[in-house]
Amino acid sequence: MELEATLGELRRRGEGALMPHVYFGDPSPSFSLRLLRTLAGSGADLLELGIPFSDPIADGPTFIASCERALSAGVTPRDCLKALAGLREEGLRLPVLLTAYYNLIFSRGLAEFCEEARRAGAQGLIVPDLPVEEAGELLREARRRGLHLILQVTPTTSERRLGRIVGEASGFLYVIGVEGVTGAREELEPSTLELIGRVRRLTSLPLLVGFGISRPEHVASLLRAGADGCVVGSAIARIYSERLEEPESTLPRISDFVRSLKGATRRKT
Amino acid sequence: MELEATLGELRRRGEGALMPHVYFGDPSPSFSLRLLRTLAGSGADLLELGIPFSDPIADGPTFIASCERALSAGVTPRDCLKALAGLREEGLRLPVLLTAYYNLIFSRGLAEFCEEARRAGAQGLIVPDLPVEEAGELLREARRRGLHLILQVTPTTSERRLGRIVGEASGFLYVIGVEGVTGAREELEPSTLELIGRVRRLTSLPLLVGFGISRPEHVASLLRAGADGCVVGSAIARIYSERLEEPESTLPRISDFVRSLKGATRRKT
Amino acid sequence: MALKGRFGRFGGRYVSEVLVQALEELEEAFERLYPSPEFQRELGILLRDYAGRPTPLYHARGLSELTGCRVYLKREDLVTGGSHKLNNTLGQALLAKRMGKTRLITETAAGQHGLATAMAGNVVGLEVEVFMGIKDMERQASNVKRMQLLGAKVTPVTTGSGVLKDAVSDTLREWARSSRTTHYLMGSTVGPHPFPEIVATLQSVIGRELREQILEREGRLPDAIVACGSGGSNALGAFRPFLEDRRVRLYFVEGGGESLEADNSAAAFQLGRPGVLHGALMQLLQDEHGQVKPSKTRAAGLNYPGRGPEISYLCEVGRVKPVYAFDREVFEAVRITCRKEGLLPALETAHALAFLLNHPEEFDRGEVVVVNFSGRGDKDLETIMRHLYGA
Amino acid sequence: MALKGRFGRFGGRYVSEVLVQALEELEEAFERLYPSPEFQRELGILLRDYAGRPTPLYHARGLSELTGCRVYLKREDLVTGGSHKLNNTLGQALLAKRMGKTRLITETAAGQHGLATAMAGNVVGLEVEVFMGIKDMERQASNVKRMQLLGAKVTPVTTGSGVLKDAVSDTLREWARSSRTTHYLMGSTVGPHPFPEIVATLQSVIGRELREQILEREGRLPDAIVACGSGGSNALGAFRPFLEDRRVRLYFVEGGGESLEADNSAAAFQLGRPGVLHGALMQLLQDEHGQVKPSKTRAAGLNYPGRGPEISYLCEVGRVKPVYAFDREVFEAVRITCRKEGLLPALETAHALAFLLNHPEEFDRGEVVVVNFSGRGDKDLETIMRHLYGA
Ligand SMILES: Cc1ncc(COP(=O)(O)O)c(C=O)c1O
Ligand SMILES: Cc1ncc(COP(=O)(O)O)c(C=O)c1O
Repeated sequence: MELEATLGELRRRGEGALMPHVYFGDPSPSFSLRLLRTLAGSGADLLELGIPFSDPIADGPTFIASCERALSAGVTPRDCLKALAGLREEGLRLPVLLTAYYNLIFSRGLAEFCEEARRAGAQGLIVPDLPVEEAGELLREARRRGLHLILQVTPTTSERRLGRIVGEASGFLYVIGVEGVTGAREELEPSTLELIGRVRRLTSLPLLVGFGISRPEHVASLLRAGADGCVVGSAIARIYSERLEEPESTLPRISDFVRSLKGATRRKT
Repeated sequence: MELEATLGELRRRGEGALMPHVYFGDPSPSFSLRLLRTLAGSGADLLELGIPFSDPIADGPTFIASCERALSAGVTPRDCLKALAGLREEGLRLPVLLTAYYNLIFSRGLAEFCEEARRAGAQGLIVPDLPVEEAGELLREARRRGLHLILQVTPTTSERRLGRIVGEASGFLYVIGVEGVTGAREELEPSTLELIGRVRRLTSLPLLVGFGISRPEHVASLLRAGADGCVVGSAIARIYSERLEEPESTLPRISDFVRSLKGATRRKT
Repeated sequence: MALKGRFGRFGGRYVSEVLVQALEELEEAFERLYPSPEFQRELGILLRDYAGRPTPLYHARGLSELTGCRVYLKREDLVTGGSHKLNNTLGQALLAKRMGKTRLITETAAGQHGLATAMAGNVVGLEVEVFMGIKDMERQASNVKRMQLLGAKVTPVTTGSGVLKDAVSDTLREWARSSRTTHYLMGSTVGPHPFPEIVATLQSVIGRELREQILEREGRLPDAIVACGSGGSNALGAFRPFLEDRRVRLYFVEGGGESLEADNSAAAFQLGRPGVLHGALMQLLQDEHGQVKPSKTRAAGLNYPGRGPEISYLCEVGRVKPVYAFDREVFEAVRITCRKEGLLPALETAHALAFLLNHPEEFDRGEVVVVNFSGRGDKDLETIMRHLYGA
Repeated sequence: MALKGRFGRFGGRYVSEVLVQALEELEEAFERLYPSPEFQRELGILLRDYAGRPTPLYHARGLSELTGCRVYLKREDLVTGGSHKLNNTLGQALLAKRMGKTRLITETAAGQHGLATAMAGNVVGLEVEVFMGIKDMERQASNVKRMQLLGAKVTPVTTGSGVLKDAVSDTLREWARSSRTTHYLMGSTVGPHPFPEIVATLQSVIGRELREQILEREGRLPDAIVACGSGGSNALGAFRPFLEDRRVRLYFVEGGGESLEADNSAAAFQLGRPGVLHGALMQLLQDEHGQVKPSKTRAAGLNYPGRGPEISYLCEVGRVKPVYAFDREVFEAVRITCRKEGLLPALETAHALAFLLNHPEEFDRGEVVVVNFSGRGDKDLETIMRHLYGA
């Protein structure tokens, strides 16, 4: 349940971290719960639990649809926190990062939101629309409660800002390899591997790479390039979105898929 | 066949002149010929033979439709002149006034048109869009060939211009009692009677009143007011327009109608 | 221009006797009121603040590159309502108001003039009735709605072919009925005297501005001015202040229609001869007998068989060169102007652009050419889309 | 306005990390290029000759009579394209060109901003792609056609409710993909810093002209300025040069929609609270959890749940009074303005007119009131006709 411990342990084992990313409540809270349990049981090392938002500007079509479905199902931020608390009670031990667009946090109040997140059992926050320049207050409030505010770096991030981000970051760095939004892609872009190298030179913080990862081969080459782990999101949502009438029926496939990704994290040379 | 003689004779007899007005070729040249013969045989004292024009701006809906039908039937100004010549050959003796919008005359050439009109057997010309200011050349060309160019006066004609018109006029004055365009009306307007009085004071030329006359009572009151005669046009076209499939069938009604109008010209007190 | 109301042999006042008095009063009122300082002041303020004058003279780089000339556009499309028409209607509406009239009637084809009359009527406080050919009402449906929104009565004209020529005739007929209380607000430099003179005088503001602007911009007069037209009001408005400057070439572009064959064109200078219609002697499309022929062009505002007396005269004496553009050239000119300048010209205006684009032999490289951009093409949007994209 | 990019607590730069660099470059480029004499010269010429500036300040007699005030209309409807939007797009397009970008992307609701972007793109020579909510594309079909004619790619947005908010989101997403070659030409004073500052600066030409014109006309500043808005660009354009003149009352009229009840309005100052959307902290319609609520108004251009940071700040500190007009008042204001002034206002603009007409308690007799007449209503013709005449 300790983020740094989990990542440290994986690094010691020479293994990459796998963090599946799921928007909670898509298409229903009960399915999300089963999905999270499946992910935890199929090799996930950490979980990214997204709170659905009305205007997810950093997300692509798959996750936009996820958010829309979750919101139509009436899911609120409070529901997401309660669900996490429930999973903890059940015994879920993996580190969990809560993803929330900034207005959800701002609307609740920064301190209140952090407090609730901590109590529900989260280890950190990911805020897709909060660059480091705007993050000061949330960094303070999160740290005060032992939460990591995960910062992102992208191919467009300048050297100067990279320095600043690395300086403020804790837990891990979220490395966004592509220019664009979330969404499964067929190929990794060369810019991704380059970026890992650039960041690696600056910091020993774990680097988790996200956006566009959909295959074990992707995972393997990212780890080879120096990443400490991968985030896989849309590729999972894509699987159950194909059978929305009966999403549970896709859980075995998702489990296989996650296992195969996890397998790739172990193949690190 | 002499216009002044005819009108002089009627005046001597204390009788009003009746001039039916017909657009030639509506709906066909053959019908127009029969119509003109009928009019001549039912008491008409003069005939106004209109040459259909594409843009009869001084005419109302009834005569606009007449022109359109005649033009669709392919009738040309030359056809109208030929028809008149033919009627003369048949023995028609009534004075005939040719009505032509100015462009038909201008297009043919003023001298040529007057020459042809005279040869076809017309006694004069009525040009609805030619006020006295623009009439100089046509007055000359017409006079040179013994044709009257009939000038018009209306309720809006100023005293000054009335003087000038009376000065240039010959044959008779065409008194337009109403402000507007041709078309049968139910009632005479008081302005008509007034206008007759105004003009009467200035000239002893015969005054033929036109526009809107549709009933024997109209004729009677105009004559009482000092007019020398009436022009009846749309009221006749209206009768045969109701049975365009078989216009000949309306000839008896038209004959009766003209007789009744002529009757009213004799009731002059 | 010897006789009053005549331009050479053209012009005159060929109307029913019943209208002569109204025309004389109008002539008198215009000569008395128009030069007066109050009238000039009031009109000047309306032109500036309501109409949006002066309109810019825009150096069109895209068209300049294409043609090799220095192309300027005189931006009458920016006048309130979207065309030069308001220059004229504001002046006549003020005049009518001062003459004690209570109502304006007029005819319209593209709807631009009807719209401009409705606007002027509302500003000045006069009732407005607009006669419009039933076919034009269909083709320019959005302008019909605009006029109705402004409170104007739009009366469909079903006589003849239901186009502009017929609407003019019906308006003249209505005026014969109502001239004591009603002003016929003639929309172009056509009709009986004094209309052609009044309209050209009011539109000359275009050319006066243009002259000042081009002198400031280029330090000299233009080599050529190109304007589209039927009656000729936007062309004369642009040309008049340059008539004495013989080295400024003036091009008048009429609607070529589909082809210069019989009944497929509106090119009266190519296919017509002098004749009398709607009160004036002018260049006129007509058959051998003097029956007026319907004109044909996709630009409703150019779809009139007559050319006004003054432009007829200026072409006859060679001061203005009458030319034409075919429909297909016109649509292509619309496309090019949209792409190169971001401006959507009216189909009428696009005739002038099409002539410029398709006649390199008329314009030397580097010449300064001004196109009078008489109106915007919003009203023609459907027609243009259908033509260019087939839907 | 302490921090750079902040107006009080409002503003900021809440975007994906991937966009920060582009925003920093833009900020730097704007600060460097905008004040330079060449940029000012080039923009000045385009504003004058292409856009048609200065726009008139029209003393509206009909509306003055109705309200008892001296009502002036600042005629942004006369800007090329029919609204104030081009003031902004010309400036940003020039900037993008000088920054070496090859493409402009933007979002549009009423279509006015998309149109203005397409125009500016063609003038400056940049490719244009416009994101438009699928519902707005239906409602503003004629502007879609105009954009297509100008060669812009119009991309339908089907996410969310298919309206402006969703189009902004999609444009931000596309920008995240393409910011190296592409400029996001933000259409109003919203979005992350430096957009609100750039747009307000470019629109301030409205207020600078207005100030000069009213001083010349009345010899003093106005008592009040009324402007409609959502993001606030036309309002800030008009207000900015008067912010220090505390005696000039400033009214910001937002879309009241059908009623001030939940989900029937766009009145964020009445029904919202501060929140973060599309990169900035601003007054925002949202539910208790911070989910953004869709706004509702018949005016597509006001149909946005956020108020830009600067207008949010000015209302919070009391310098600007936030008010609203209901849809039914707006349609009535359209009718009145058509009849009394011959001018067809955009539905957005008619909000400002409706407020003036319906709130005599806010304006004393004889006061000088300027309404920023932000656009013409041609684009709304169908909606207006259907509403007023049921067909
Ligand atoms: C935009 C535009 N240009 C030109 C014309 C032609 O008229 P005129 O020859 O009087 O300028 C019209 C007529 O409707 C028009 O709307
Ligand atoms: C005519 C008009 N006025 C006002 C607006 C509102 O935008 P803003 O608040 O940026 O002025 C729009 C937006 O489309 C518009 O088209």
